[in-house]
Amino acid sequence: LMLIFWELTSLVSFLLISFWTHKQDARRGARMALAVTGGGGLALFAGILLIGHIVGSYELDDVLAAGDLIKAHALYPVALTLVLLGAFTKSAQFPFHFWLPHAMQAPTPVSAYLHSATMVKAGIFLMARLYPALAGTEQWFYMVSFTGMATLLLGAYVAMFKHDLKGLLAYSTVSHLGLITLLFGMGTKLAAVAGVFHVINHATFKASLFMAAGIIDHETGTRDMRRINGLWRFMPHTATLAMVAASSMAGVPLLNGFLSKEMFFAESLQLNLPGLWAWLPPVVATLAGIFAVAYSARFIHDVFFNGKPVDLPIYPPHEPPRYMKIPVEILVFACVMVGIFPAFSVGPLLYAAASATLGGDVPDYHLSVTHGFNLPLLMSFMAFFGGLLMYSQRQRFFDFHARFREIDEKAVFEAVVSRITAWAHALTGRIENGSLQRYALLLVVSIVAVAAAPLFDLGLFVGSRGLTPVDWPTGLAAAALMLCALATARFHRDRFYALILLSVVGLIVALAFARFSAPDLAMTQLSVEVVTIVLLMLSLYYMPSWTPLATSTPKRIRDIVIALVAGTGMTLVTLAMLTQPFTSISEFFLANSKTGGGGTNVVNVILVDFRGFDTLGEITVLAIAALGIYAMLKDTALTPPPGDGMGHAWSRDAYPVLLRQIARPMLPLALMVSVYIFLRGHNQPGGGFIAGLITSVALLLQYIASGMVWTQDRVPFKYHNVIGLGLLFAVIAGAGSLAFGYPFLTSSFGYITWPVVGKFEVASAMIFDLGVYLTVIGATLLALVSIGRLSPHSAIKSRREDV
Amino acid sequence: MLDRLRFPQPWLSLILFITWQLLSDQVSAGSLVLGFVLAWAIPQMTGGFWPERPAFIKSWRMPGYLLRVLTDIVVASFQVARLIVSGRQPRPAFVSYPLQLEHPLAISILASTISLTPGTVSADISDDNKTLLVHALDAETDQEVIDAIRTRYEKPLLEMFQ
Amino acid sequence: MNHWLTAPILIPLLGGILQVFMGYAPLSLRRTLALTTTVLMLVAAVVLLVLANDGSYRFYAFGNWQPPFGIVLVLDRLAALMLILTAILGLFCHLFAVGGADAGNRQFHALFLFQLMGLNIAFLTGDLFNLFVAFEVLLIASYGLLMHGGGTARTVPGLHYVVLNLVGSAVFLISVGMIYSVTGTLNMADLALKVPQITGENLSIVKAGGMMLLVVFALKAAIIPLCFWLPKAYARATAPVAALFAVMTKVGIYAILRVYLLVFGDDAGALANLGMDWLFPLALVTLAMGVIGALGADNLKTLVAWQVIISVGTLLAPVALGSVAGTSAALFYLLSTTWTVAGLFLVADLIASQRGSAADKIVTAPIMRHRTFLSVLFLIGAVAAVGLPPLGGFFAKLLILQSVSPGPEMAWLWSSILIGSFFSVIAYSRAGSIVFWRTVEGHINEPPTLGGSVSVAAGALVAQSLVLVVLAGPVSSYTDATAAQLHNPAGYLQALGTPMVTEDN
Amino acid sequence: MITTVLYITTGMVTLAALLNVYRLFRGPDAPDRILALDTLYINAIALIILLGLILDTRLYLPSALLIAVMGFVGTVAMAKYLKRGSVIE
Amino acid sequence: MNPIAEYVICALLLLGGVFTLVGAIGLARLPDFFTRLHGPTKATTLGVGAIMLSSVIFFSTRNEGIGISEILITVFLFMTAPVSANILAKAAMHLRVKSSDNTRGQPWEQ
Amino acid sequence: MELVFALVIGTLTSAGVYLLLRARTFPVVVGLTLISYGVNLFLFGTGRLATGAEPVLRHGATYTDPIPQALVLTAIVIGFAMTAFVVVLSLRNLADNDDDHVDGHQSAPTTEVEHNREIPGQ
Ligand code: NA
Ligand code: NA
Repeated sequence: LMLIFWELTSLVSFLLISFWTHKQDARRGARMALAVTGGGGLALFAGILLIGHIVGSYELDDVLAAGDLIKAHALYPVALTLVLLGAFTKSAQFPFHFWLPHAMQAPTPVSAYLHSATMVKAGIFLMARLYPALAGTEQWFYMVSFTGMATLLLGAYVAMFKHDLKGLLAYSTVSHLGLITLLFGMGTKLAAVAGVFHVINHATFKASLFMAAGIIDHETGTRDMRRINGLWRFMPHTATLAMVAASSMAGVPLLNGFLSKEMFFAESLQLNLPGLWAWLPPVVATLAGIFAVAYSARFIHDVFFNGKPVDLPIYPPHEPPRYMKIPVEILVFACVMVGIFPAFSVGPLLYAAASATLGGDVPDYHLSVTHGFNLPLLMSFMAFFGGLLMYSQRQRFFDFHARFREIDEKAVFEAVVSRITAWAHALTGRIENGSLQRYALLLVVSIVAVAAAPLFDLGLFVGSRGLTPVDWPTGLAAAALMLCALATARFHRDRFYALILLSVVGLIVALAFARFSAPDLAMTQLSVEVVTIVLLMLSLYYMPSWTPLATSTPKRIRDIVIALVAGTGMTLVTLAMLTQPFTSISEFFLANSKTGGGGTNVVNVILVDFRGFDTLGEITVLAIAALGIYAMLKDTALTPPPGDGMGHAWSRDAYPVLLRQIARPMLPLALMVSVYIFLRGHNQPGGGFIAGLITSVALLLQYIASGMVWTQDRVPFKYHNVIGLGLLFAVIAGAGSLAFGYPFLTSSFGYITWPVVGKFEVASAMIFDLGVYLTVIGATLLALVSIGRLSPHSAIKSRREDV
Repeated sequence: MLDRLRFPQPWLSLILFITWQLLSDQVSAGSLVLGFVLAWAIPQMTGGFWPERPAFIKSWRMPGYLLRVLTDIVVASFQVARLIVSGRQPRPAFVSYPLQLEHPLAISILASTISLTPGTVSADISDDNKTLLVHALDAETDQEVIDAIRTRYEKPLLEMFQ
Repeated sequence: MNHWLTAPILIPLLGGILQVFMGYAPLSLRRTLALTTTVLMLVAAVVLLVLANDGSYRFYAFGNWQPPFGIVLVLDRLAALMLILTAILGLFCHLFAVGGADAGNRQFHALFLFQLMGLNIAFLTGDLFNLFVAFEVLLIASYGLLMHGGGTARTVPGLHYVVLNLVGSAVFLISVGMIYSVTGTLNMADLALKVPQITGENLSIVKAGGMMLLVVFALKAAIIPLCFWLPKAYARATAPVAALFAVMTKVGIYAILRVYLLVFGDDAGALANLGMDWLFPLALVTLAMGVIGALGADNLKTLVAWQVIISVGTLLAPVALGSVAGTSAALFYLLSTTWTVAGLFLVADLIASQRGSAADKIVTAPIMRHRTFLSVLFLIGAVAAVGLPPLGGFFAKLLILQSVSPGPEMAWLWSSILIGSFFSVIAYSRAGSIVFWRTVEGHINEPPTLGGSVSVAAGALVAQSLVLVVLAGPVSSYTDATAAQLHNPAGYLQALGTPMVTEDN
Repeated sequence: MITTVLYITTGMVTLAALLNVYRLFRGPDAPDRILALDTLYINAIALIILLGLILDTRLYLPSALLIAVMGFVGTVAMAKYLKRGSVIE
Repeated sequence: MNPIAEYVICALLLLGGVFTLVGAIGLARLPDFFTRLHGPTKATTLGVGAIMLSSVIFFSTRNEGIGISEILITVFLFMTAPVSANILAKAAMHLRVKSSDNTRGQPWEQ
Repeated sequence: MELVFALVIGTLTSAGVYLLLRARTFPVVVGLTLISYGVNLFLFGTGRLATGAEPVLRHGATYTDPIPQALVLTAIVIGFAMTAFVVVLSLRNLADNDDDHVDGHQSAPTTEVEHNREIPGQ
């Protein structure tokens, strides 16, 4: 749960920083802050999950109790690094410190609250809370303390050279956070107490300084210390408050800053690092102290003294209204109180916080104004004078500092992000280049690759059923089919020729279906074949009549190889499959077709009864395809090429006499045939699909022979409605059984005997087949007539009434 | 009203009736009744698609004409077969045949007959339906082709359609 | 044998047929009828959800034929989950479409309803070939919907989408053929019984068939390397269509879950967990590709389109690992990401409509109207999509991360998901800040006013991530039960024993 | 006796079909190819009838009838494309 | 199956086969398109007609009713063959397909 | 017989796949049709090859498996609907982008590759 609020804070800070949206660097700062803290949050998220995994529960007290279990666990180092990553990014430790100063763009109250007191402290708070669970190991010591040291030094050093008031305070915050982290890193109980103590102190004086900076900004209109000088005269009261707070920051005795800094110095001495390293922490501490004093001195002197203010936007600055100063006064008063009577004022609070952190056993420590004259006191004096000395020589330090190019982290971050996005854009552009060739290639290759392994160990396999001999007409027909298929691929550039070859292939496939005892299939294939030819001819009119060579030769060879591999794969599988023994659920259908379905043509009974739902889906596909085609071509304008690309213009005569005359009788005859095939469908090869296709072809012949307008006037119905009616019939045929409590699509059939005619069968499946019949007609004609309407001549005339 | 119910196109209904018997393979009571119903119903629906119906006068002569055409087809096939088998170079010719028939259906029947019967294919009909372009496979003189068509086919059709 | 099972199929079918007849009726009438159909479908989905929640399987044999001979519908928790997901998504997309996107094509609502019908058949059918027919129904409807709307921008990606799926359908048929040639049956329960007993050369035939089927579902789910058609196709589709398509990729994943846990599950003998070892690395690479794509996106719709691919990767990784917890986490994430992505598509469209010529391009542009409202929607959507707390996306990712047991997979899974989220934070924050904040003075010609229905639809879909947080408890317990049910297919096999309706009862 | 004759006839018709395919490949112009295709359709009718005779079943007759009707419309569509371009206008 | 019917069927079958083959040979060997047009319209059509007739007799003499739907197929063929020949010829003339040199007369300009 | 059947399916698939990978919509559509022929034959083959065993009930006959025939019939009709849609879509593509390129570089200026385009047909 804690994690949620953790992420929430990073989110809120993102919004707040970017409060002043119009300023460009505010946005960038905000994004950077979100990215770093967000990223850290995710690492913490993983860390906590890991710990939860090790301990087995996420309850805080279980985790704290299982401290040694965690430390001993193999995943401990990973978990620790992740958690620390989260803590360091949140509390702006080195190397993740760069986002904090830029968060300063946020309006004053935000930065005061957010960046000095609480949010940034969350990282520290996290370390404090998990201290008993994670601290104490070598890894904890090295990672935490060294990071702390680095941040401490870096923050303090850079703070010195920041001309912006808030910049200085920001980097000083970074430095102090480093200090606290270092304290926690030391591993001793006392250091932890010191850490907690400094957290409290830092919060107080830093908040007051931020508010002071806010007041100065409010009063003078700027925060550039080079222009703000000698404010003492203008706002003595605020000045004094600020100076006290600043000196507490510097660690001047009698103020809270001094106490925790002194404890810090004491702890840095206790660290018993092996050999030479022993000297490192105290030296670093003092150095940091020097820097701290230096920038505090700068804050006091450069702002309130140091001559006249230079072209302030608001001049003369004067004391801010009373209400603005009250919070600063309270905080400064607290600094002084803690400084003078530490045990009395902050003792109990410190004790409670420390015990929470250390899980109860708080070492005895002594809070007093001074601990007498000892080495830490000496170190703070050295820091004090060193700092003043450094400040006085600040000019030389400024030149020294100026030599480093001022790196603006925001610009770096933005550059990195835009380079990533540019790279990503380029990469996606290259991979997803919008070439169907490539996508199709990827798809085919993946299919072949996936099927290669099993087919490879299948190899050329002939099952136990063995091969049956080939009678030579079938062999010749197969050879012709293969020849034409390869010729289609070879001559696909001459489009008309390719289509003729394609029709030959289709014809032989239909013959193959007849040859291997599938009359229904043969008829369906033939009908669909012809309607496809008409469809392709309709569209070829608008296409250039041949395809220029577009792909380079090596690519074509590659495609040929892939095609051959795919082909051999299919051959191997088919051979193996055809020769394997086979038992299937087909006995049921053969047995129940007559008794249960009421028809002897088992394939048709399966289509309209046993698996009627498939057919319902199928005619819906037909209907949708037609509607989609109609919608796509509705207001598309296509200008056909003047001739057939071989140098002949299109001839004027559209409707030859002989064709028109033959079309007249063909329609009724064809209708007779389709009624015949429809009625016999249930018991003999035939059925709704084939009958529907025959009627469609008969009507198509009228369109071809006499043209769109002539035929359209004679067709009384709209094809949309035919499709709708067809689907409706199919659904009604299926739903009829619901009335009797039977499942959807249950068919019923009976026999009626009339005096003259004798016995004939009436089946609900007949209505279903009628639905199929109507949908096929409606869909086929709507699709093909929509293409027909594209042609310039009919487009104009038929604007009036729609199909 | 009644006659509309009767047979708008009597010949077409008859052909359809016979077709239905052919389709259902055996002439049973059921096929007769259904054949009758369909033969009546379908012309109603497709009436519009056959606007300029010819006025048959002597339609009973049609079977005789068909029989003649059939025998000629058989004869023609043997002639063409002999020509193809002999490998002799044929002497093809385009012949423009002046038509005397007016009705488009009559012209179509004539053109079909020409295509089906010996050595000739009707390649095209002029826009004004006045002349018929015939391609003869192997003919000495154009006039020979024209006379054969005139006497054997156009005359009976003229009688039927005039 | 409960007729309610056919409701999610018959309602859109009848609604669609009605729309076909009423092509020329006034638009407002057609819209109300279409919307009532979608609402009815939602009611049916809820009823089925309640029914399925008792953990038992319900079967419905079409034509009263005993499975495995006839086609059977199977209602279990997974099916009910997908139905409710599609019904809610469909309702809001439809609400958005009614706001104006359905102009220009009289048959838009028919296509929309048929699309929903196709989806519902796919989720309910218990027959492999019927699954193929269901795929064809929803594919052809999606082709029509993808091409809906004027303009020439969507033709080329549409063509890619159609051709690739045609190849996919051909391969689907080949796989069904291969499997049928050995097992001799099409009913999935029957297949689950027969697959373990396959021996000898038949094994390699069915293995090849099974793997090719996986490629088909991978194409549907847009797993790398078969995902590159998706960004342009979804980015260029009209908004409600793109939003509805958010569930299209999930159909592929549903199919993988259904077929590969039932037929090629743990106890499938030599063919157990077919292809799952391929799936895990591919899922992670898909995730990475999605993130790269999102980073490189130059407009919001492309960004959201790549987010679809990211969610596919994130979704498939735990499924591929095959643990019950993983599947449950994946299902939870499936709910959250589908609605979120759909919502983002709608929001992106609203933004595009408000920014004049700049549309949804991630460039500087004059300030848009309704900026605060839209930016809040975008923020919620982005946070949910990336998986930052406190929204649904976070919980989903949390569940996924927890579902994996320590080991190399855990390392890979965690790093890719977390790093992926990190970069998507960057991508979304960059896009959001540029679109909403990097503004320049200038005038946008009269942006259309935000219609009520349009903003409600977009808002609702985005708001679901909040709802998911509140209902996290019950939803995750439902997904746990679903995952448990999926992982022991014994219940499903009762399909073969479905009682037939005889004269007496 | 009939069966042997049937096989001989089937052989002859198959050879005829092959010759058609030859013409289809060689045919210098498109009309030659359509003519070859149309004849192929007619040969297919013969083959189907012969198949029915060999198998002694009448199930394939409607298929033959279908080829007769459909083949014609296909040829007309192709020829009209060659001449007029737009098949339906 | 009485012997007379058998002989008639065999004769018709052989006749049909020969004619179909001759039609195809004509198509293959004749010099130009227009001459080739004659082959199929006559020979092949008659060939298929003969096979159709043999099928009629074959099925009618098997005492299960008469099999006459083949006749319809022949009728359709005889109706459609000339039309397809006509429209093919028109297309060829439109494309100015050259007829062999010793052809008297010229095709019309389309 | 089975070997010939398998070779036919293999050839159809190879020709279809080659055409599928071409750079224009027309060959792609033709390729898809060839592939669907191959697939339909394959699906039909799963019921194993049989001569004269039509699944139409008549006394004293053996029957082949009717299921694949029903499936193929459905596949043919669906295939037709899909082919019609993809053909019309390529027409729409022609209308919108007035060239039928599908290999990414829309109507690029005629590259040197296209200069040596063969004479069609021969
Ligand atoms: Na100054
Ligand atoms: Na003649």
